Amino acid sequence: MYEHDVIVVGAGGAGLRAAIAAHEEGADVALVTKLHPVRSHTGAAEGGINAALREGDDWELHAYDTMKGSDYLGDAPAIDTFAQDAPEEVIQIEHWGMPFSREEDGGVSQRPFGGMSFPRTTYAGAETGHHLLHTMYEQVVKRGIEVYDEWYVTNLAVTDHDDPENRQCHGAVAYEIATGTVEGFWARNGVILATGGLGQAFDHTTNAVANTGDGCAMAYRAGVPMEDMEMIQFHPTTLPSTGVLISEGVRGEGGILYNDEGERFMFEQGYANNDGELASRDVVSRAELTEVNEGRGIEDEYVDLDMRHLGEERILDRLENILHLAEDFEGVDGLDEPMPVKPGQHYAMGGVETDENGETCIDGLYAAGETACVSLHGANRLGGNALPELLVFGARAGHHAAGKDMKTAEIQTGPSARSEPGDVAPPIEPGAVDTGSDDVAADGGERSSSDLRTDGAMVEPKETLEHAVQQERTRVETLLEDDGINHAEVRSNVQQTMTENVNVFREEAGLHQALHDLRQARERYENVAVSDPSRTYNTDLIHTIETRNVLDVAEAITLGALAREEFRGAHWRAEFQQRRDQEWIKHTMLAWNDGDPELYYKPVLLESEHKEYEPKERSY
Amino acid sequence: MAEHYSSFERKGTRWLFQRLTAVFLIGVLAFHFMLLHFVNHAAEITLAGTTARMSQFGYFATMWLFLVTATFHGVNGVYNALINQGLKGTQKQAVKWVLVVASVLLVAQGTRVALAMTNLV
Amino acid sequence: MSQSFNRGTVEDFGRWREFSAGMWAWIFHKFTGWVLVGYLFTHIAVLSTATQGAELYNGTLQGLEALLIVRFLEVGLLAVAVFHILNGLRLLFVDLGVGLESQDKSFYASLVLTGAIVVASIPTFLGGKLV
Amino acid sequence: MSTQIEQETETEESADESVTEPPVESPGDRRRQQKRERASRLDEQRRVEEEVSEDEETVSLKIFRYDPEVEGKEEPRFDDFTVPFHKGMTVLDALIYARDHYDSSLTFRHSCRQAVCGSDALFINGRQRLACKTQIGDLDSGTVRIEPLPHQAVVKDLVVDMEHFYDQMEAVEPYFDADDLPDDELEEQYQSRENREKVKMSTRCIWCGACTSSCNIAAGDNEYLGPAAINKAYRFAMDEREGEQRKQDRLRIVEQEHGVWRCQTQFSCTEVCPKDIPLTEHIQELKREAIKNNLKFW
Ligand SMILES: Cc1cc2nc3c(=O)[nH]c(=O)nc-3n(C[C@H](O)[C@H](O)[C@H](O)COP(=O)(O)OP(=O)(O)OC[C@H]3O[C@@H](n4cnc5c(N)ncnc54)[C@H](O)[C@@H]3O)c2cc1C
Ligand code: HEM
Ligand code: SF4
Ligand code: F3S
Ligand code: FES
Repeated sequence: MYEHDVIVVGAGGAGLRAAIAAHEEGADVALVTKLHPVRSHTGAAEGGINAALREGDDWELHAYDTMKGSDYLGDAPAIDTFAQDAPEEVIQIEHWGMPFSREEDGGVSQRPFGGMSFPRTTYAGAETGHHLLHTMYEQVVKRGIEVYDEWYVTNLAVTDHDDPENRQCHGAVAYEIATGTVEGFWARNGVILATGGLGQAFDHTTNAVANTGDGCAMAYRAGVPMEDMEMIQFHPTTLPSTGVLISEGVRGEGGILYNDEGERFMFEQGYANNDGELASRDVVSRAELTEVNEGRGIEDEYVDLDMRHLGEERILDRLENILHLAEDFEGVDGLDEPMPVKPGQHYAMGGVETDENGETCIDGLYAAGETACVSLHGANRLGGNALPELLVFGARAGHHAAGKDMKTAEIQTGPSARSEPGDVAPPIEPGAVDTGSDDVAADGGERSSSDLRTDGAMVEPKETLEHAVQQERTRVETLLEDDGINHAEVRSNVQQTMTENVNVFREEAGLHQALHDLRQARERYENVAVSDPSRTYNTDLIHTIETRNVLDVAEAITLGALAREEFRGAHWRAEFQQRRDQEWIKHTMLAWNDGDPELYYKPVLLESEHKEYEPKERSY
Repeated sequence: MAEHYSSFERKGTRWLFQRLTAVFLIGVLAFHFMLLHFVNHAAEITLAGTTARMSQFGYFATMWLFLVTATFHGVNGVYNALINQGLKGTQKQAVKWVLVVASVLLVAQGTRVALAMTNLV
Repeated sequence: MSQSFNRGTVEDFGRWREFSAGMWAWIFHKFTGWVLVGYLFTHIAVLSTATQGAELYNGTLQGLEALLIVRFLEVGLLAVAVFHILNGLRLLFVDLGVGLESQDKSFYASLVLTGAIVVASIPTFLGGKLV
Repeated sequence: MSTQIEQETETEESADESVTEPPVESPGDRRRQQKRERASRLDEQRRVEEEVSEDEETVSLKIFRYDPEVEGKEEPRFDDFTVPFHKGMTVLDALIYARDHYDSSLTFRHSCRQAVCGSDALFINGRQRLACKTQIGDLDSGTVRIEPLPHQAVVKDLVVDMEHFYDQMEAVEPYFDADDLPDDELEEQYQSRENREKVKMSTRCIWCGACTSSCNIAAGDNEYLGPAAINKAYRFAMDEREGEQRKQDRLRIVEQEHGVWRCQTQFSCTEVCPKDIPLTEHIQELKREAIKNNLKFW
């Protein structure tokens, strides 16, 4: 067993910032991460990082833009905190050596970004995330913070009180990938989940293969509510074979989208008569898919993004990076031919419910970064707002977990914050399948059938942790010993149904279909086994465990999507083509405590101590 | 782990001398080859001719410097090559001293020979 | 990790087929350098006969020159020296940060030039009377 | 360890089978039933694939395999796989296909699929490359030969032990550490565009280890910092924001015996770097910088 004050799970931007913050407070902190920190997906972010730094701009404007962008599903206290803390955080990483792009006078450059009323996006070339990630990892090295890399966290050690708000998190259980050992990590003060995105629930995503929503799923099963899971952002220009992102810059410079018939469909089919290709991400994504669905897609799959008319000189000057991406990942020369693109899953606005201090309803359990939902992005994230979120809320979670005296959060968490029960009628029973005796994947409050939670019987930190470790050891052994199907089949079933039914377009029938398919996938998952018998670097085992998490988050996304009967931000419903403010300015919450996930709603806070936001039509 | 800067000994000196001697050697080696293979055919070399050349102070000094720089350059090169192959610890120390001794002997013997080639002694 | 499999040092040079220009240059330079030091020691040894009197000195040198094999070895020495000089020049430029982009071309150029110079010198070296 | 587990499984299986004659369907039966189905489906799939491969393009892979624990893999060997080929397919795609369809124990690191995480540097057709950034169509030979990075201990299949590489990276004190910072928390440090331009390429390193793996000196001299670490040092030494004092410390790190002087300008690091960082140039510049710096003190 390893012991630390604070355990940070995940070492992307959010995890690293949290660890540094806890260290600043004098805590003994350790990062436990399944990838070496510099391999985290924060490194893939291209565009930039928003903060109100300059004369003429101020945090209130940033907050206002963010609220408007969220389509009034963001919580004002979260948004205000975010916009207020962002400048200091961004300057801080500059002080840590981040190689930001520079102005003539040597100051940090800022550029305009979609949805921002002021050019407040700082950036470091077209590889902002890479520099952010590396700069922060370097600071972690400087401080000598302990890093357990290639340790896969499989479960949280949470006490077994009936009411999740009484539970306490005492640590986590991790599997050392290189050797196959399962060990407990005792966190004296707190565990911070910073495990990033969940793109692997879809088969076409800009996310990394490692973004399997582990943190969400683990917190979900420990009893923390998931918030607004249906809010998934799709990016309109990703390469079909890999999902690699082609930056909005191409359209910004004048790139044109064509369908199979050579039409400039954004105009000719009337999707966006004013802005055309430059309409917002969700509009363009929907337009592209409509083209494909109506038979005007190329190879029934994608559309073309053409930038040849911009001329070689301009392309080389401003979009050189794009040429490399198209060449390396699609085998297409952007100077010679149009680039194939299609919408791809990009970002999860929802996630683990937290307050402004990163705390969940379980004492000692925190979440930050893409895994978490404070809720800052509401129904739609603006470009350049995720990276500052990592810093702001990573730092706050780190400070709080390390015991810094902080203002009490305004946002309420946990089932007690509910305003009304949910009414969703899934066609199947969601949640864990009755597992029988050879259970490989249990819980959601119900640890396993032979070992039910008993209210408060298990509260001692060591005991709780030992128990969790024991469970995970058994799980690993069972997976290794059993004979069964390959998880890859299950995962691919999940991804296919999600991409088909819970994509940009969502219809009731499709969502039902997805739930059926997910149920089936869950049943099949009961029989997965790892065919690689080795304890050495067994990625088959890791992926198998991940697939369980992918299943849980996919189901949560679909349930949320089925529940929310309106069209808001990224969430489009065939049956409900309007934003319905009267009824739907509320968060969809899913709590999983005794066997099945339960849906309820929580009010959106449009008012903070600073101001009140009035929902307006979101038009740009 | 690569050793930290535990000592303040700057290891760049040898590197620099290797380059400086190389520059010098380019000229002298080419000159040496030209003189003793093309101007004077190698097969026709006699001690008398050698002595005649070596008795000029400039030529003598050049040849002697040639000897010293070439020895340094060559031996240092060999030493570097061995470090590049991961030679370390006592073995490295041993090799270092063997090379130093060999160089000193070579220069000493070379000097003796050179003096013998002049009509000074 | 005690269990991990180390493919050993054999592979370093077992992969010579995959070496690129810069690596060949390094190998050749190393080789020629070693030959030159070797020769330096031998050379001084041979010249040491001068301390024993003119007869021995002249005899030794001419005796050696009379052997065809020595003539060939001398051509080899020339090749080695010329390459070492030319590539040494190339390295000096590289050290000064000049022409880094065409480092492979300059290596090929050193090779070709060495070849040319050596071929051109063969008559002089092999010519001249053997006795 | 798990070789034993394998045997255990077998015995358990057979015992299991003999007791549970199926009057009622047990989970075990269901599982076995499904397994049978799956097996036949797999056969089917294989057959289909074979047929497909007749007219569809395929690519064959020759992949290094090794696992210290698994019988038959303790001695390194090469396995052949044939996977369907499509335009734009990368070596990583092919590896994933082979793993997910033929052998789930095939092990390699990968994550981002877009050349930023640096986890899949492999030895592909005799050269260090990122699998995700290598188009199969661009490789000239018919079979793609995939091995783990040379000069590193192999943990399993294509996974090498990166510990030493990380140690070297961390030995150069790879973190920004300015002599002094602006007093105002909200004021940035200023840096000229030229200076940013100067360090720009060096900041692109993704720690993939391709360069160090390709360097013969790093192979021979384990203590040599290696091109990636030296490039890291360059990134900070040349950053004007840090200040003169720190730069002196930085130069002292790279001019140790196993620092820059070991570089023999082989250029292979520069050639293989997937981020096109001019490593040799940076190393050479540091050598000159160190010499100049010392001359100043003489
Ligand atoms: C292509 C792309 C471009 C983007 N561009 C921008 C942009 O321009 N601006 C912007 O603001 N945002 C952008 N985003 C969004 C933003 O980059 C991400 O939301 C953000 O980086 C997520 O950071 P994170 O720290 O939460 O997670 P990550 O960086 O994904 O890190 C997750 C960490 O958790 C670890 N981990 C995961 N599971 C486990 C487990 N079970 N056990 C142990 N460790 C685990 C991983 O090893 C990793 O270290 C972009 C996203 C993508 C995909
Ligand atoms: C005439 C001009 C010469 C030039 C321009 C020259 C140049 C160089 C240079 C630049 C190096 C360093 C390579 C490196 O460290 O990267 C070197 C190495 C070396 N030189 Fe020379 N040199 C010359 C003559 C000689 C002579 C006369 C000898 C023999 C005495 C010699 C023997 C060596 C040796 C042994 C090495 C080390 C090779 C290795 O790395 O293994 N050189 N030379
Ligand atoms: S310098 Fe290039 S090759 Fe070396 S580790 Fe960095 S990115 Fe990889
Ligand atoms: S390959 Fe090695 S020798 Fe120098 S130029 Fe690169 S570090
Ligand atoms: S998978 Fe990330 S670099 Fe190739």
